[in-house]
Amino acid sequence: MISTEDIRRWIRSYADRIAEQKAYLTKLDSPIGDGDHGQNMNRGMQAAVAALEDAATPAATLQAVAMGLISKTGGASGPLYGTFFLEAAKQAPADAIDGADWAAMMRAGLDGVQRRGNAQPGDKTMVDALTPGVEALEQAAQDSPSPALPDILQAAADATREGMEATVPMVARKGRASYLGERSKGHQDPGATSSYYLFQAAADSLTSA
Amino acid sequence: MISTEDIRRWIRSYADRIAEQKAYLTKLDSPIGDGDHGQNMNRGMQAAVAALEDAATPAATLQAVAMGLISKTGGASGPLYGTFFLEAAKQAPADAIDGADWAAMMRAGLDGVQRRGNAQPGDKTMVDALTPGVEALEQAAQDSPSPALPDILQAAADATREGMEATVPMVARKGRASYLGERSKGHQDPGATSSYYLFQAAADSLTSA
Amino acid sequence: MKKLINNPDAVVRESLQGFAAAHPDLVQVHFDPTYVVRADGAQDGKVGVVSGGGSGHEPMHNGYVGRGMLDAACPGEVFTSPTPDQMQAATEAVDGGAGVLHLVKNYTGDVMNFDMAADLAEDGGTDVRSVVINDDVAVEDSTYTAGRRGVGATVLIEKICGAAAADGYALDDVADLAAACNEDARSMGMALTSCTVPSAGEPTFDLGEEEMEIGIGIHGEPGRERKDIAPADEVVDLLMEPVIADRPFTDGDDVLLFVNSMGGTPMIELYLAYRKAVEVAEAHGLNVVRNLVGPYITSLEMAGMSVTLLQMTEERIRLWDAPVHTPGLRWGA
Amino acid sequence: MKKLINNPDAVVRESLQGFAAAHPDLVQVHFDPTYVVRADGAQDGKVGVVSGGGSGHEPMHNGYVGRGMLDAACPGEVFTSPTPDQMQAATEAVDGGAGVLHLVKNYTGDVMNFDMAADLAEDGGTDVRSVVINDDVAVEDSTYTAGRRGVGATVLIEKICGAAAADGYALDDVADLAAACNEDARSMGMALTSCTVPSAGEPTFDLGEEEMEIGIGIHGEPGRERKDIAPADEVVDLLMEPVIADRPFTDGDDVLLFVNSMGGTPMIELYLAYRKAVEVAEAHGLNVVRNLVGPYITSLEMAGMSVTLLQMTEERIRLWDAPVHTPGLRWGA
Ligand SMILES: Nc1ncnc2c1ncn2[C@@H]1O[C@H](COP(=O)(O)OP(=O)(O)O)[C@@H](O)[C@H]1O
Ligand SMILES: Nc1ncnc2c1ncn2[C@@H]1O[C@H](COP(=O)(O)OP(=O)(O)O)[C@@H](O)[C@H]1O
Ligand SMILES: [Mg+2]
Ligand SMILES: [Mg+2]
Ligand SMILES: [Mg+2]
Ligand SMILES: [Mg+2]
Repeated sequence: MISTEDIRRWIRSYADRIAEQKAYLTKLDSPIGDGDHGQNMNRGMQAAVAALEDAATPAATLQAVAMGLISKTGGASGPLYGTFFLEAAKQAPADAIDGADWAAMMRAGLDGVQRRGNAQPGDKTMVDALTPGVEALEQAAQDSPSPALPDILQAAADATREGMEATVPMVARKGRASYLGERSKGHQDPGATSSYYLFQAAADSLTSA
Repeated sequence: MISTEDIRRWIRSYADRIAEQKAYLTKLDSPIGDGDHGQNMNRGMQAAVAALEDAATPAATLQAVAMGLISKTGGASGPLYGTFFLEAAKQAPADAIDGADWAAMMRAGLDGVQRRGNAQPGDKTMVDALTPGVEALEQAAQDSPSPALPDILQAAADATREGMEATVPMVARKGRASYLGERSKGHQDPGATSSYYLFQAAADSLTSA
Repeated sequence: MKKLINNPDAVVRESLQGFAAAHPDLVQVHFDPTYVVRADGAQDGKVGVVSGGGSGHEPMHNGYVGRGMLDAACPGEVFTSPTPDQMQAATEAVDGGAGVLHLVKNYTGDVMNFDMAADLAEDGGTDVRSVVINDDVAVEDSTYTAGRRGVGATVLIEKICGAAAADGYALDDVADLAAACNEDARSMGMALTSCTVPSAGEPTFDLGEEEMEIGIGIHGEPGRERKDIAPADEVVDLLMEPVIADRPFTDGDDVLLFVNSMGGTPMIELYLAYRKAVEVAEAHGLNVVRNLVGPYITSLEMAGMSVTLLQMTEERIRLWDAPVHTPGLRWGA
Repeated sequence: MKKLINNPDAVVRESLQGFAAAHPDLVQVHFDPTYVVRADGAQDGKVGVVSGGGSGHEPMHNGYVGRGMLDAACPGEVFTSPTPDQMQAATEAVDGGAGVLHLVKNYTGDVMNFDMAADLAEDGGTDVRSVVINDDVAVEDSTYTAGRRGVGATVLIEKICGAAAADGYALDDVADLAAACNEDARSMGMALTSCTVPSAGEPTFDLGEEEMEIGIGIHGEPGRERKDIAPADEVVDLLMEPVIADRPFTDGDDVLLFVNSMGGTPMIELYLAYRKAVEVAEAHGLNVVRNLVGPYITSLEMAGMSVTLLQMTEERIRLWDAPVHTPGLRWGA
């Protein structure tokens, strides 16, 4: 079961990963974007981490993360990740979170991203990483009513990684990369990459849960 | 004896030399100036050449050259060379020019340059090339009342070349190079270089005179 | 990276501090959330006009805050959309009771952040209308993409709509005017060199010594094609022809011709380009009734230029000519 | 060389053609001899104010021709003094019977050419006075050298003397004012990158990736020293301290602070530098009563900046604030 403290650990772990990969994310964002995704996510996640302590429940924690992201990230990723956490917060149970809850929360987050950004799978965005990740969570929750969290989190992370990798040959149809049309082929989407880190951070930090 | 036609030949020869050495003169003007001496002199000498045909006497020819230089060269070299030719024109005899006349004309030109620009020998300017050149002419005229022109013109050209070379170690005290102070050392003055070409062109083109 | 900066992460803040110090008569700068607002604040009964976007395009947008143009601007980090809290605060700061117009350049981030801000401001009781500007013909316009980018027309629309708001136009009328101007404006840009985002520390893209990028975006987004560098007259042709063809502008149209420097291209080159741009416009029968030549919407130190054509009407000419007094654009005052 | 030009030798002419096309309401451009004159020509009974110099410093000087500043300007080739025939023609074109003031930047070529022009114009019956501007503290001031270069103060003096002439000052009074302002002004500049003169085709000087040149001239003349690049605040200190010390400006002085871009440095950096420049000025007890921030006296695309301080009096403030309407500087009109 995932607690408020676990969620804090997840967010901190994600922020660390973002800080570590800042230059890489920005490098991904240069040929098909504007070279700021690493800075954006890092600024946003610093704010999210700073906001963590004040919240007492999972929902409040996720809400605080959302507000931090929305007010500091900027760019396209700010509203998108902000909405992800805002919607996930709305689905968070009052106390401990099990695998099925988690799947529902991540689905709500993804739905929010899609409502906000209008992207479909295949458009070469973070949706391409989030979608298989959420589907893996849902599949696991469906297969067993209370699956072992570590396993399903890692399975979901693996699925997001595959989703991320699958963006390489895609032609972008949303976001800045879409200006390039065919020339966007052959590059991995930065937002899909940061989404993979998000799911991998969950697998890394919530495995003790 | 030097005729009007000889003077035209001299000016054309000088213009050719300038055109040929344009890039080199500009290169000399880059470390201690502003990188335009070649362009300036070339623009001015094109205008001087264009103005040649209308003049019937040595004086009128030199005057036309002066006006061409003054109205097209720009920079420091325009008024200086313009004044040089203006003053030389004033000293030109009505008909044929002998060695002593030539020495007097070149002296008048140099005096004009010094009045206009206030430079002394040793200031790292064209004056450092012109002065030994004029002195060589005067010496030859003094040694023999009607010296063989080819010899004295080449002797004068050699003296300007030495004067030009002597500018290398000098610290500039006039013109743009003076801003550099000590840092102007070790570079040959572009204006001294174009002055050497002027005297060398005389030796080359008036030797049949 | 050679820049006159201290800490790459403090560039926007420190620059805004200098901006505030230079123009206290015209603007106030607020931090956290960060926005620039006209020194005399909300104008009773006047529509507020707010824009914003990533920094690095100066004088746009901060430099157009003052009298007769923008009431407020929200600067993001360099080339990064600002955030909804900035926009909400700016919107509320200039709401004089007649509502607020958001002028939004069409970038996914800007559009989404302004959307959220508009919702927040509406929740707070401020009438908001948003107009998205998308004049860049370099990008294919398709509902299957993020669509065309907002570029040069932004400056013109900010001026014209700022004048309309100062003139007492109602919110819907200012918004409709902005939308109509956007409809009637087209732009295209090119780059000779890349720019370097301070926090990235390296050029956004690599261009060879003999290459140029045609159709560049103002954040260094790649354009239509990479070509060998060419004489200015050819470059201007490559920009003007698609701009004219796209709308299409036709014989007899009155236009404003805006020739813009991306930052690193000096005025001597820009006027040389303007000379050709006028020629091309006139060859198509267009009447250049107004012009703007200079670095008004830039991409840091990028060398390059853009052209914008806006169809002019009597109303637009009157509003263009109306007094404006901002740090970046000033006349009649 | 990456530039928006056609033929390196036609840059000045083609640029002037574009300039003329962009500002027919303000200026007329004459060719052969080449000069820019205010559209409405000589003003009866008004002192004419003429300047000029090499091109490549735009908007200076052409951009300051119009109403309330220069009556005419003579553009030379890039970074090359114009010639006496241009200056003579310009002088005669703006002689409204009250004489003409030549504002000459202190470069050997400019001074000599303007001298010859003044003689020619005087011969033609026009009263001429010349004031040589030499505000650059980077250069040692000595009668044994060409002396200090004229840089940033030129823009300020052109504005103030243009306003004085428009205000009806007599020739001697405008000239005395120019000389007094020059006396009370000091500048210093620096470069992060070189510029490339079109006809030369190569950078004027080489600066390493980690180097800057302190005390650079506006034609790329080397300065006081080459140093490792440093944070903007240190750079501003390196410029401001010698400027303040040289005059010396003292506690309580009212000053105009002019922070200028050499061309390639964008506004975001310039305002960041202005922030520090004000701090330094104030730390010395100076009151910055007016400011000017932007690319007003440039060196083609060179990246870098300069600072200028001019002591202000009530008269100078009034003349600075007076309406000016030129392509490059405009307010109150
Ligand atoms: N409409 C959209 N829907 C979903 N994700 C999007 C959309 N637009 C952009 N993105 C994601 O945002 C990422 C870019 O984020 P970032 O660089 O921070 O913002 P910006 O593009 O404004 O600079 C892209 O890699 C992509 O994954
Ligand atoms: N006061 C002076 N007296 C004599 N010669 C001078 C003086 N000032 C400059 N020069 C000469 O002019 C040359 C530079 O000419 P040029 O590059 O055409 O003009 P500018 O310095 O205006 O760019 C110098 O190399 C020097 O020989
Ligand atoms: Mg980005
Ligand atoms: Mg020179
Ligand atoms: Mg961005
Ligand atoms: Mg020169």
